[in-house]
Amino acid sequence: MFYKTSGQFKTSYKSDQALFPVKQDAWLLIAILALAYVVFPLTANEFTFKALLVPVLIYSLAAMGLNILTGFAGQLSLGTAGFMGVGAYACYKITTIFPEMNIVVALALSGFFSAAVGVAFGLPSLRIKGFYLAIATLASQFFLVWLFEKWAWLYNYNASGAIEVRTMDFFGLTVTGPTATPLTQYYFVLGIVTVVTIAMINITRGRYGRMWKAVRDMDIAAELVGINLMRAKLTAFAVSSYVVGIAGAMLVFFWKGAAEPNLFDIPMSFQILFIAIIGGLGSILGNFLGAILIVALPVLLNVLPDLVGIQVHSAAMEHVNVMIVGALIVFFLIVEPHGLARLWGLIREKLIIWPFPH
Amino acid sequence: MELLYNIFVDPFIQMYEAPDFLLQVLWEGLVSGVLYALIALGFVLIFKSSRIFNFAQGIMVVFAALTLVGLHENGVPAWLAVPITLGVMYVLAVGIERVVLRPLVGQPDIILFMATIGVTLFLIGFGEFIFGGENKVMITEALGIPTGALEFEPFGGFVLIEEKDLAAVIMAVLLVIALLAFLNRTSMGRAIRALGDDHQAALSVGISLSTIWVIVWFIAGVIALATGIVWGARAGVSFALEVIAYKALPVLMLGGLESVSGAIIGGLLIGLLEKLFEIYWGQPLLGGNTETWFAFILALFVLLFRPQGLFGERIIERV
Amino acid sequence: MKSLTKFATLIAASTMLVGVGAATVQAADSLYTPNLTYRTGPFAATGIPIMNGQRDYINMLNARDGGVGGVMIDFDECETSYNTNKGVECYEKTKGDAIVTQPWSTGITLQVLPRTNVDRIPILAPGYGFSPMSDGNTFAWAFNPPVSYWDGASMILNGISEGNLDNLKGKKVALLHLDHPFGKEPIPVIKALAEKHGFEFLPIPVGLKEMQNQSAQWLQIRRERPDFVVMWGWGAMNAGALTEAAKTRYPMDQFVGVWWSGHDADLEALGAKGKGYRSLSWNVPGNYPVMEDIKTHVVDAGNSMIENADEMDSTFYQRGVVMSMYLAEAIKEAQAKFGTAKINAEQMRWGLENLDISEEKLASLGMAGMTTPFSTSCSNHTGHGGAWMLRWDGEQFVQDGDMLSPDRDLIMPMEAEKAAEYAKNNAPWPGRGDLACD
Amino acid sequence: MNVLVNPTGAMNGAEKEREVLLDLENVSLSFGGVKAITNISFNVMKGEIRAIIGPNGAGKTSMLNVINGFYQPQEGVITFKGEKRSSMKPHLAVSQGIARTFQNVALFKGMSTLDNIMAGRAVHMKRNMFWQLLHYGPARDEEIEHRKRVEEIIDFLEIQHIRRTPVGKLPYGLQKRVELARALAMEPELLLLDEPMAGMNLEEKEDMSRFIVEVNEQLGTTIALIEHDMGVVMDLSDRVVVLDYGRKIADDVPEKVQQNQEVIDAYLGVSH
Repeated sequence: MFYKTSGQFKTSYKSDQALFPVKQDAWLLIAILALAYVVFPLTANEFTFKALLVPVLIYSLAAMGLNILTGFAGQLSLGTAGFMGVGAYACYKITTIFPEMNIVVALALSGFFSAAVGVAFGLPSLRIKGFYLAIATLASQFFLVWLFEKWAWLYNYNASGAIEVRTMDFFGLTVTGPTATPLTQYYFVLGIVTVVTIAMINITRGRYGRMWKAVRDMDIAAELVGINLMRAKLTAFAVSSYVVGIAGAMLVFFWKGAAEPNLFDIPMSFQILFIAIIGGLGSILGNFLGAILIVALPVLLNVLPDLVGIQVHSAAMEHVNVMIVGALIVFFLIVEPHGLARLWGLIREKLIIWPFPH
Repeated sequence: MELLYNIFVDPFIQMYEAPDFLLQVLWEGLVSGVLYALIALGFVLIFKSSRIFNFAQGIMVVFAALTLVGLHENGVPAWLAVPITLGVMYVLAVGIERVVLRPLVGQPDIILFMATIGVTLFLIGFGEFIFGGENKVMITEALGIPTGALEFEPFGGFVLIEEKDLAAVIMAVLLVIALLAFLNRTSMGRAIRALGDDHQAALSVGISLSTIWVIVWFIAGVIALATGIVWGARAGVSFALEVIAYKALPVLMLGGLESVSGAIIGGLLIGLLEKLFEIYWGQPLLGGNTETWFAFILALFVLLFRPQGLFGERIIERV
Repeated sequence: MKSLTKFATLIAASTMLVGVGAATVQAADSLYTPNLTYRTGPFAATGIPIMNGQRDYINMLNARDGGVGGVMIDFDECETSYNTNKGVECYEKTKGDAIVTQPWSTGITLQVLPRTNVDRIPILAPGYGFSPMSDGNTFAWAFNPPVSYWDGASMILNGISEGNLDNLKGKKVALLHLDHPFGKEPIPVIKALAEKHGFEFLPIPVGLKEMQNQSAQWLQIRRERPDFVVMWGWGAMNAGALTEAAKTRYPMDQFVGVWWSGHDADLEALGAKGKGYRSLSWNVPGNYPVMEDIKTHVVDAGNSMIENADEMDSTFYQRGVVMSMYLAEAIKEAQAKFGTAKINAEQMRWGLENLDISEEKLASLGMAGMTTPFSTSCSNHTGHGGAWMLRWDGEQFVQDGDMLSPDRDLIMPMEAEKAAEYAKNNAPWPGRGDLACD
Repeated sequence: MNVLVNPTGAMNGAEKEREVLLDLENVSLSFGGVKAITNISFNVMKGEIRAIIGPNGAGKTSMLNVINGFYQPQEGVITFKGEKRSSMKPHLAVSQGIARTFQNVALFKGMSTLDNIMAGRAVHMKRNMFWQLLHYGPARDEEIEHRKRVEEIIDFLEIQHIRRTPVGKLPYGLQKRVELARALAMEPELLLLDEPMAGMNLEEKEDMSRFIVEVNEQLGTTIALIEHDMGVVMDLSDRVVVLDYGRKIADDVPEKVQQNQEVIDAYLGVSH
């Protein structure tokens, strides 16, 4: 009824290839964007911005980067956090060496560093496949975190070994540092995430997207239809690491305000992998759904006892929390191994034929 | 020039000048290597029989050790705590088979892999909830593991070998022998090995797949308990032990996901080499702590030149 | 049996989660002083006794005196697992009504430091955090009494050199430290002192992943043969290092830890093999009247989280008591100054800045000799009291010698320099801003 | 069907005038001592349909793999369009104009029919990353232009109705057809078909035969195919090369091959 597609005909390839061939999808998207751009900013408090909205957006972005590599190009990576770290440290160094540089330019540049490192660690993918490659990506994870600790130049020889974000303006608006308002940071992050998301949707539905998916589905066949495997894999590593890198930089600059090397350690890599998989590999939308579940759920679980007015000790709560997240991962994998995005797809199909069963 | 000297000459001079120290380094490396090999063995068994890359192996080590110590803390004597812990590991194996593996049969590898990470998180939360999140001391003495040290004085220096490390090595060797005997001499063992090659062949032996899975996960649990005891005796019992599980991964890269002998040799090799590298190159030249990544980078380089690993056969791709 | 009660809690918790219970009970007339604790993870073992001590002292005040100045203290805990990520999350979650924040890790402290300026909430970080926080004119909202890590490094060197650092000339001092902001804190001071007094300084980092297996570090120590090993360890690292030291047969009387490396349980596991090990401490364990009150009002009443009463005798538990005492005394100062029992965060800041822990006050609190006397001021947010060496005699920690004092002449300019550098790197840094000094 | 095939007699006479598209000289291939192909020479003329037949394990698929660069022969020279080559990457073979299908369908199972065929256009699409990110202007124009070509192929092979279906859900016969469509999308000069009719019923085989002939005649594509169905081979092909145990045992027009005693012994004689 609401998702009636009959009567919507396409008269050109252009309109057939438009992002939303079904009108209702476009309306839904407009509703979501309105929620993100208008309703949340009007209603959310500081805690909601800092603990829910901004983290969900940044983690979605990181998961999107990983999804390019793992979901679209089929290369399982366990080293996402390391590449996020490269982005963060690169952005930190760029903004300290060139203090006058616009923060958006610095962010965009820092992505190139993580992309370069990503390509370097992606080279083994030309020879190593499957789980062996996954373990190989752990090499980058451990090596990079070690490097962040040992290479004092990276953190400007700071005694604490941590990087701290100073206050920076974006055309007169304070966007980083402690004086930036959560609302400004939220809009800033939302803007960047929107732009990158559009770019990623574009690239995955075009020539590169098909190349990557072909490599994912059957790399030998891909090579035999004329796809340069090396090029396909390395571009996937580059694009993925670029997005992951700017997500890492944003994590530090617009959310945490400071970072120490072990922030980028393996638990974060797994968290992002969870988001990508629970959300749905090979889906852009899934990253957002997954991030909402994985990032927001623990926060809500922590707040819940207070809301219902019971005293649970915070440590016990934390233990239960870890258990619940673990159990949920297994649960969702069993219920829908292809992720929340597929779940939505099924619901949508049901809606299209609703209320008629056939 | 000096750098080259420090890389290629000086370490060897040091080794030559202090052979007792070198021996100590090698021994320490060997002991770590044995433990890496044990954990890798748990991985290999499960991978061979069910094609599951069981990330939870490391947490099973901690969970088993924690259960043992926790039981003892609550007044259960050691001789009883060990069988009870084994019972818990069996229940865990059955639980994982029923709740996680069975509903996910036939799913892509990565989904099963993620499920084991889910199990990992669940076990961390569960273990900490039941036994508390703080560090515990392994009940070494109650288990009858000797705690003294043997001192040798070769080359005018000294080498210290702790009896519990020695016990660890002996225990690991016995465990491996028992395991090999089980795999090669019993019909169940042969079924497990056959499973790696062909599910049908294994089923024709007349053992159901789910029984095999329970058995394999239980064996992995037994290995986990053994590893937990010996490693716990060295370094205490806490969830920080989880990180040693990561070390088993490069061992698997080197030795291959399905090779029992690969896991053992790979484990020993990595234990020895990472210790040598850390002491003679890492600490003087790179600021130390290279053990976190050395094994991975080593495995990566080996795989770049031999994608099939040290012990694998050359793969011919077909279309 | 503990497990059973925990199980009950689990079931209770999960049923509560399902059913929507009563409305929020945030007592309107209490002072909210959240503590960012870690009762899980690799640092829990050392953290728990201290956090129990902190909690029990406040509970005792609530039970015995009806809180502080007639207002109950709401001493909430938020679990961080020593994870900086979660710590910041906890800070954000609790800062709303908080009059103070206790971040409980140097990493978390560093991250919330800039935010507290904006949120206008004082940080109380007793014995941890960034040493230059002492400079109150730069770090108006941060307090780390009674001594900073830089003070600690200086005191340890004073201790091992028997009061004259020139005795260390030509010797080698290794710093076995956690490779984490906390562990790196003392490096600048030891480095400076090494240059000044001509001893060799060898930092040996222990990664978070290697805490429990330090064989590489101790092989290095065996090779380098340092004359002293100073330990800046925490959590599982301490136990790991002590075990390895005993194994390597490093002389225990040349092995000294900072105040976080003196957990009784770690040494109990070692027993006689740990004899001679020293740990710096700004509290001396013993039988103080205040402990009796805690026992009567909290432990015996079943409101403590300790597992047995013996834990109350440990150095760490009693240090937790001392930490909460600083908190309560600061509240009292603020209440007296502003004439209101329900003080706000800004008034609390003033209280922390005018803290005066004198011998007399300690005696009146039933804590005479339990910790070092000190007082804070606008320019001195640490107090820079002193500390004692505690020596493990094979069974317990005993006080070893008189109170040590840091070399303030050396440290002060370093603090000023680093504080200025921090302000510059974080420009525009508000500094003292509109806060009057009175 | 027979009308579509050139009269055999004319073939021999015309051979000299027709251009050699692909020439293999003394090619040998082995895997760790096991010989897969031994010293084989043959050529493919421009515009012909060339069949490669032989019993199982004769080295037919290895032969195709050598031709499109997936395997590197240890010995021998391969000349394509007059250019000699020693070793090359498979994707380069595609850009030189060699496309193929596979014995066991090698489609991209997670993608729709349309995307699979579009993937075949990969070599012809050039717009760089920048335009792809924008997906506006040149990149979209290119996308639409190629979409038109792909739609022509879809019409040609009569698979309009499954355009949006993920290929993993298609029946086998249709998958084979999609695979042919993908190969055609590469616009090859030489099309290698590895058992295009395996596992098909009679009707599907007839459809496929028709498509192969139409491709050859209407698009002028040279075709080399492996096929087990002798009826199809004899009907379709201009010339047949017969392999057995990695050796060439015959190479001639279908009628002559059928009468070759060695072939009958090795292949036709075997119950098949």
